[in-house]
Amino acid sequence: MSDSTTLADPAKPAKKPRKTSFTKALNDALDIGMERFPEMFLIGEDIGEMGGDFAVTKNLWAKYGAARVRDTPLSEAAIIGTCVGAAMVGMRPVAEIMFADFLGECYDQIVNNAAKVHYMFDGQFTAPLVIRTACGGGFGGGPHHSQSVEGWFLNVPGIVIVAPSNPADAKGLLLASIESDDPVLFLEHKALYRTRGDVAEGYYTTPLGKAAIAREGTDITVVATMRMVPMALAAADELEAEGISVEVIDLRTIRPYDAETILESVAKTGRAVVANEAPKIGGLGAELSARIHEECFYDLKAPVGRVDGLDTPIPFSVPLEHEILPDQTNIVSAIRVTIEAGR
Amino acid sequence: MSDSTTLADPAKPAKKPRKTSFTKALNDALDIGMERFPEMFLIGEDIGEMGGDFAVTKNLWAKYGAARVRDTPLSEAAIIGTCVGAAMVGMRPVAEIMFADFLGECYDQIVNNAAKVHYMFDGQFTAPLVIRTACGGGFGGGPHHSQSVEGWFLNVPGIVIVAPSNPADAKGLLLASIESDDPVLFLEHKALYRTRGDVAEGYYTTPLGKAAIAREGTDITVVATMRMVPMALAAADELEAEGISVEVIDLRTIRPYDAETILESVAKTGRAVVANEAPKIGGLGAELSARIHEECFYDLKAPVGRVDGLDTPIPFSVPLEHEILPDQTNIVSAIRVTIEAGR
Amino acid sequence: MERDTLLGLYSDMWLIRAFEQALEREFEQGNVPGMLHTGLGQEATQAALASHLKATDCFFPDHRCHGINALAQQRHRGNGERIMAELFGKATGVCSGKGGSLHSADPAAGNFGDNAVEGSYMATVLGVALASQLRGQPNVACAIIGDGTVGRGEFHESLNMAAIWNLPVLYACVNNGYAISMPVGQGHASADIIDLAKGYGFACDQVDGNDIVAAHTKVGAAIEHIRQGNGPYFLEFKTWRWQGIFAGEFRPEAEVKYWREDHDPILMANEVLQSMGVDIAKLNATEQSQRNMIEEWIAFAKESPSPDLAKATANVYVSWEVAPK
Amino acid sequence: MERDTLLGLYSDMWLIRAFEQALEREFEQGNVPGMLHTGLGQEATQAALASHLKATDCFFPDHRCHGINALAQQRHRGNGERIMAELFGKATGVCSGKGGSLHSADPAAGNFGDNAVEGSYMATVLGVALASQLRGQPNVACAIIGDGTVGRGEFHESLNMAAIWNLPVLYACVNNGYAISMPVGQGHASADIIDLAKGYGFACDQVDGNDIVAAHTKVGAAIEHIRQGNGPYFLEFKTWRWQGIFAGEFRPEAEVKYWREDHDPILMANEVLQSMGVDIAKLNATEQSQRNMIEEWIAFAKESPSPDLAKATANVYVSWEVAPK
Ligand SMILES: Cc1ncc(C[n+]2csc(CCOP(=O)(O)OP(=O)(O)O)c2C)c(N)n1
Ligand SMILES: Cc1ncc(C[n+]2csc(CCOP(=O)(O)OP(=O)(O)O)c2C)c(N)n1
Ligand SMILES: [Mg+2]
Ligand SMILES: [Mg+2]
Repeated sequence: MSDSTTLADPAKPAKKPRKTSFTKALNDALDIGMERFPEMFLIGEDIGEMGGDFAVTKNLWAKYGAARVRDTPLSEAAIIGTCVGAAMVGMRPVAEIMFADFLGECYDQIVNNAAKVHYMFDGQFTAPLVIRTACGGGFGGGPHHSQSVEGWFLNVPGIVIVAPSNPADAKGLLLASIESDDPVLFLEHKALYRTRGDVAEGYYTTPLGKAAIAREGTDITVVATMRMVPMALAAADELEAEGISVEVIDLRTIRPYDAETILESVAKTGRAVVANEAPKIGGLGAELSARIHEECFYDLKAPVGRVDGLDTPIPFSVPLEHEILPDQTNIVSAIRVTIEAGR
Repeated sequence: MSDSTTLADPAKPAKKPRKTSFTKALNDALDIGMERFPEMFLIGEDIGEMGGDFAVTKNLWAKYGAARVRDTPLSEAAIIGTCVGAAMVGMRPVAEIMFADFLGECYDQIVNNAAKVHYMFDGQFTAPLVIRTACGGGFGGGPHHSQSVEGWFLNVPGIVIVAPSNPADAKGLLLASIESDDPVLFLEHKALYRTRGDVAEGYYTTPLGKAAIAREGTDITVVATMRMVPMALAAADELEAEGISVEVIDLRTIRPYDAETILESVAKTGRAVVANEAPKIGGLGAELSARIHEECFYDLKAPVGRVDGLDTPIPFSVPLEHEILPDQTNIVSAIRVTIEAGR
Repeated sequence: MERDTLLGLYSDMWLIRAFEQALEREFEQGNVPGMLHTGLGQEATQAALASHLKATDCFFPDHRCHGINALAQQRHRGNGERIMAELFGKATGVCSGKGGSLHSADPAAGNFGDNAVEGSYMATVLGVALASQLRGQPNVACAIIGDGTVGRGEFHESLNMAAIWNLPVLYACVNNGYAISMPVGQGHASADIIDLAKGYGFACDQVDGNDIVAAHTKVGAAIEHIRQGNGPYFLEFKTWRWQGIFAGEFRPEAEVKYWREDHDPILMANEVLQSMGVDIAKLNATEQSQRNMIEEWIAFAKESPSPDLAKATANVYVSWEVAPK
Repeated sequence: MERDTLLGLYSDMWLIRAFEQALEREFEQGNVPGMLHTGLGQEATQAALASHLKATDCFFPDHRCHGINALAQQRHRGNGERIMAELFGKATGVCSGKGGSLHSADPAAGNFGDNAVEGSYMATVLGVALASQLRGQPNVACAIIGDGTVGRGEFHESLNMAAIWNLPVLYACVNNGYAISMPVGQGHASADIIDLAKGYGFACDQVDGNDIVAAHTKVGAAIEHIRQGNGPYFLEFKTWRWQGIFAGEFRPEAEVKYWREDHDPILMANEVLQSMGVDIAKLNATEQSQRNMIEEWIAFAKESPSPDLAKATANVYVSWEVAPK
């Protein structure tokens, strides 16, 4: 559990942490949410008896019944439309879109509907919905089951994009997303599902819009998301031996993002690398790099490094996929370049 | 006609320019394309007898017939799907999506299909299609008829995004897009439709992926797109009186963009402002700002300025819309800030 | 139908016609920003729907539904002028001018707002209906969709989901023969949209959308059917819009004549009322009083201030502020 | 049906079964990356389709169509092993390993590749069909869609557009009773998908997808109908897949028994052939020879090299290069 995690409900304090998988942490969050919020329901393909393609909704159908854990046909637009409509009248739907790649099917509902109803109707409606979806590559899933989609939504005001990197945050951020009155796109990197970590039992939330300092350091700041966070931490370990002290920031919320934490860190270190799995051009790294440059211009000792996927779709063949996705080695070398550069 | 326009067909040289509207220039390009490419057809809502919502396809139905100028029902996904399928077997479809805001309906077809068939099937297919669409605000169109959508597609490898700012380029770029074997999203800013400019008659193309230097200057580089280009030019005029010499680059192709022209200019001027109508966060300006900072780090005298729309949907009320869209004043003040800043 | 009921509907239809005609005039004078679509010619369909929808129901209006919006606003909130003000982009509008003609909503009037991406609310309506079902409320959620809008894939997803979940959805399909310039029979596999709906296995019906008595009766039956928990209902109204494509007229002369002269919903209702013995003077007075009210609404809209500029950045998020310029 | 025709189809079905069973084995051993869906149990439907589709036709296979892909590749290109190699992600695959199981295509075999966003090619198929129509070619464009895939809105957009343009599209709807865990009758307004298709007014039919004789005949009739310029055709195959949801079995025992034991397409064909006087030894030899060939394909796939790393950045654009790492 990261240090900025809040224990929002003193009545039901979180019990002490135990090793839990990312998947189980999400499942816990949904379970707690369903208990806590009578207006909450789950909706998606095969989330009922089957428990979801990645077992995140396991046992919830048996516990809460088919009315609140709703299996749907392959109708992504209708799934999200249903969420928006229900949210407009005060329900708290949590949808599962099996793979993030399929968000193209409901892009209109997310961008033109969920993200805009609060604004365009002058605050008369809110859209407190969560869209959980499995994203990311690295398992031979090919071009339509491996994409990182945050870039598709980065330029869309009104949407919140949440992207945990560890089990404790996964749980706390999901509960915070369920509680949020804004529409949340909740990204679950598939490579993280089986990772394990300390997770407190019971109810707690991790605040949206707040990054976490996953590791303190003094020479350079690495801002990373999702799977790139453990890679950045490993890179930091690797470089420690060489005497390079790396501060790793786990962004956690991609939109709106926590510029303050990033800028403070870079003001201290004077160097930065941003690491994100999606293709480089027009991605999250661009926004972060631009912002850091613009606001830390006079503090920066070297240009900000960007570590991203190559500008390609994601090939099926494992060696090819490996070639186009960023990894620890790329982070290490970006850090080295940034450290060695400078004026 | 900008100076990097090529006259690609010596057999049919372009005649001397005459004042033409942006709309008519596009209409000319389609007409010439239809004559030149038997595999080309037009498809979209009300593009036939009616000539399109903005009259861009006017008279083409009468001239080429209903088989090649195809009216469709309100089925955006099917329109683009039809284009992709036809393009896969060597046709050259040019679709009209009436308003860019509706691209959410066919986002999947564009991102997962058009942009990927060439790559994922290892070059066995190409997708030589063009999606023309009317974008941009400033006419009281409200949240679903005013958006700038380049940000939705910026992080999508495989797609080409073209965005003319004047009639001559509109024609040349559209012909180049039709000829291109890559899928092109062709953005037509509604506020530009009625603008007029010199347009050569006959066939010519303006190269994709090449920016134009719309005005030379020495003190600062402004990179602008679509409607922001005339605004940037006007801003440059305004500042000339104060002795500030502004170089204006018209990006023309947004993806893949012409980094070379931009970076050369900034290497010369040492200062830059990027101006784009879409919301700031995660927009085109972020990519350009990041790239300029990263590559011109040691030449830059001040941080790059970003001029964008506010981070909001687009309100209907005209004064509110005016408040959130960027304009000439914003460009002027961004230039001033950038000139005054610096080390 | 009772005489008084019909008189009420007649008055409603005049409200719509007066609203749209005054709006057209103001639009031509440049006083209304953006685009304009009107419901002229479709007053019977709209009045029939509005008369059965309660404030606790929900409807998603389309771009021609100023009339329904105004009727609901006036009936359930007593301030129909706020719909007019919204179209003028004014602070007194139902959405403080942020929505305009294509996004006027007031949930307390049952009006959930148009979505100008035509037809997207065929999906949204499912969620409102599902919430009613889960909460055990007898509310109806209505999606008002044009014949053209039916081209959208969400038509299928929505009807299918409403069917399998037995949701309380009324699909009010306003078949006015055209989608902009596309004749319904050319744009669809059938000119009878009901043919595309029947396969989903729930109740479907068609009605002459210009015959207020028939339309009112059938809407009543459909809504009752849904309220009783019998699941979705698809009701197709055959009607016609006065507005051509933007400015011009492109439809056959005989067709125009038939709908505008021989089959005008207001004239038809007028004849029925006269045959019921209602005095022509009373009918004229109804028209006049609605016209007067609408002129007051227009005046209200014109006199209203523009929204405070702070509205431009308000309500993007619930939990975060967006910085102004 | 002629004995030799049926013998050919029997052999085709064995090719599919042998392919999928060998693939399953290799997948379990960790030799096949990504995900695996198989067409086991659906061999008759697949063989029937493959036997009528020419190299100049086009088909969009779904995630269970390795069998069709392999048959088409073998028949029209003489190198079915390239489909196997693709599934192993190898350089010798039809897409050099860039597509894999969900994106294997070879247009020269008529195979336009799966789109793993299930059902998106219901839209794409329209374009291929339109091109044939515009060019005056008598080609059929076929979309192979599961019952679950029918949930997508593109179903409606596609059937409607095919209808109004009279396009040469064959919708081959493989109704195997489930979409992952969702029973067809719960996910759709009707368990007979044909009910959702009839409204579009073009030819529709259903067939026992495990009866190779019936399936072959009906596919032939459908394709002939389309080739004659009569427009689209919707053909629903009632079948069943051996694969449950990923690993487990969740379907009723009696159902499993019926489909796997009493209604196995290969056993059924075997019986018919025996009743036609074909020697059991000959039938066994057919099976064995297909199994042998598939093992050769597996060996080929395993021995093939991985793609050159330069492939990773190749073919993003036609007109621009993408920089490697
Ligand atoms: C998704 C989408 N596509 C296209 C449009 C542009 N458009 C606005 S109204 C309209 C025609 C709608 O026809 P119909 O539903 O029959 O309504 P009518 O105007 O005839 O009442 C079109 C194509 C839109 N707003 N949204
Ligand atoms: C748009 C989309 N939604 C969801 C999925 C995930 N998915 C893959 S196969 C499948 C079920 C498909 O069912 P059906 O079409 O009946 O095919 P079957 O597996 O039964 O042969 C689903 C939901 C997907 N690939 N694409
Ligand atoms: Mg219509
Ligand atoms: Mg199935």
